[in-house]
Amino acid sequence: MSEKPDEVMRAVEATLFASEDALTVEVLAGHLGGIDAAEVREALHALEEYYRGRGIHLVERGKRWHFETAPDLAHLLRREREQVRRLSRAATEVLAIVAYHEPVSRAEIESIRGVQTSAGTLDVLMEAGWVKLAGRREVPGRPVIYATTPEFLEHFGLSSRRDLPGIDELRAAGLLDPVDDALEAAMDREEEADSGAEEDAEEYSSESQA
Amino acid sequence: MSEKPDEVMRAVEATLFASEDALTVEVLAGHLGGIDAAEVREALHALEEYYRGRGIHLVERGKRWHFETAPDLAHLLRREREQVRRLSRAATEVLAIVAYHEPVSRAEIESIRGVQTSAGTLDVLMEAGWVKLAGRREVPGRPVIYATTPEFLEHFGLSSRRDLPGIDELRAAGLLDPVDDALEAAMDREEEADSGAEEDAEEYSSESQA
Amino acid sequence: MNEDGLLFDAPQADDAEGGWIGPAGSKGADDALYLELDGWEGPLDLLLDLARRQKVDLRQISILALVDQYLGYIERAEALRLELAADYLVMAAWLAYLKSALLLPRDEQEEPSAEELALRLQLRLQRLGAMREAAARLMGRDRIGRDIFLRGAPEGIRIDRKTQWKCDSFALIQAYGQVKARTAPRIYHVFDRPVMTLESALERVSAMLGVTLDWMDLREFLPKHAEPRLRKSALASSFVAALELARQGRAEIAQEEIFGSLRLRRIGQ
Repeated sequence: MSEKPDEVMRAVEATLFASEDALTVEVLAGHLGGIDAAEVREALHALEEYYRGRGIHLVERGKRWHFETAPDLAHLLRREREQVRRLSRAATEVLAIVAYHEPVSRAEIESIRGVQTSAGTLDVLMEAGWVKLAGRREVPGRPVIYATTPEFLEHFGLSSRRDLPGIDELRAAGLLDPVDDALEAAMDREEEADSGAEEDAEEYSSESQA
Repeated sequence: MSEKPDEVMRAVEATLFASEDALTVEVLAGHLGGIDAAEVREALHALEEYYRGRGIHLVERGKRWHFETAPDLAHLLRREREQVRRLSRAATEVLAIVAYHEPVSRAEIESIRGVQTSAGTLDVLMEAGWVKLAGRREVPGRPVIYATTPEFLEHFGLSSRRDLPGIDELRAAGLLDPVDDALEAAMDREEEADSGAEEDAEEYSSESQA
Repeated sequence: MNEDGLLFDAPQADDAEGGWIGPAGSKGADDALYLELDGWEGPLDLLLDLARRQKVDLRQISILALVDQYLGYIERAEALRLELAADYLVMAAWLAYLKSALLLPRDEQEEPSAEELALRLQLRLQRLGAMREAAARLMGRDRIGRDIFLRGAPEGIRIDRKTQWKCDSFALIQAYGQVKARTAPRIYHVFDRPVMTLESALERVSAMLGVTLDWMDLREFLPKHAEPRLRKSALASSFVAALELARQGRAEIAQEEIFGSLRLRRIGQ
């Protein structure tokens, strides 16, 4: 590693940096006008050495040279930002219906819920990894049917779907009592704040009349 | 100049190299997740130093950092096809007035230039991303005011508006003050001196201190 | 803003370049006064150009000389029958006035004084000149994409947002309960209410009318001691019954005033 880069090194460095494509030694030499290819090659190797251990590397691929991010830092280029969001009420309902009735088609889910279900709701559940496509029902129209996944059981701490409380137990626990309007309104508001539930807001207002 | 770059330096280097846009310290710190802004700033200055004298420089323009080729290598890199928009004389003048006087209203621009500014002129500068609307001046009529953008500083290689060529001299000479203020100051001087010659050089240079 | 209304209160030309083109070949005919093919951006621009030719600092230009040069220029342009934009002529007229005022003894001058006007013009020229120079210096800098280059093929950095969905089993079960509760078949109970049907009212009213020939108030037909809700129903039914009897020609109805008591009498046969 030379302490002070010479002019050829500087020129090669800047040219490769500004170039949209990887460049061969010949193209570089041509571009820099009258510089010997051997000199360019020497500069490239010096630079390669110079950048070793830095955040950027100078690399040769198929005789063409270019700069790239150091492989161990590749994760910096594609960062993932996790955000935790509460499932919207509509999605929770759909998930519950899938769990209790699986495999079910979307039409069946809608008929059980009594309201239309937006396509996005099932997408969210599939993205969450809790619901999966489970083939098609062999009836006219061959609708897609949905079922829960092992991840679903795991997330909700169930060893099997049979662990889900039955209707009688739900009733005994008071869970079949209609929610009062105030609570419903409060929950809607909470969901809005949570976002992701825009498409459901209208559903709820129509539900309350249902 | 540290012999071996530390991990923050490497990460900052790689991120700025890969980024399509110039980045602020805050954005960098955010992107690198949990790294202190002060630490990022320190790394930036170390890198800036590190790249000094090389073919690529790390520079700060309007609080945003990016890598660019060294200015002295322009002769090697200058492209045949003109990539830079050619501005009309009117546009360059308006750009200079906005830069040196910002924020400035259109009427103020016109009063300096002595002609109306055609609608296209400011549009061209805004389209280039160099001038932006900067709100309204709270005077009767609430005129829209204009200012330059970080992209303007970036394009012209200015760290900040303080780097505008000759701005300190212009300010010291009162040439950035409105004509009315300068006139008043000059008249005061004249009364004191009680001499009427408009060509009196000393008098006018004394304006600058006023 | 019209701080310089004195100078420019006339309509100004648009700043289209080249709107002011001299004949080719005239360039260089006179060192001080040639017609530029490029033209100027208005009178102030022309004045600045002329002032620059005095080859002195803008702070030291002679306004009188400048005025003469401008007026000479305009005259020359007119001699060549060039279309002059109105604001050039306005400026010429104003400068002619300024010149004559400057030549007057000072105590005969009006306010603002000619010196003040001249100074103002000079200050404006200085400011325009300063900006023109600044623009040139700005444009002459090393510019991105011309002299200085950014990375040609940046990989780009991106932040992918991944959502971690949260829900617990109680919320799940509760949601199912709500679906069931909402969609469960509902049983409606309708309670019997004490009413007097139209048939029974008709029977009752006609029976009671048969007893007397006198006018009777409708209220007298209502069952006494009935509970209020039954009374209401009976009043409504009896009223309709009275209308029906009147229609059949078996009774007549009278009412003295709006909302007054309704009286009923049998029509004798």
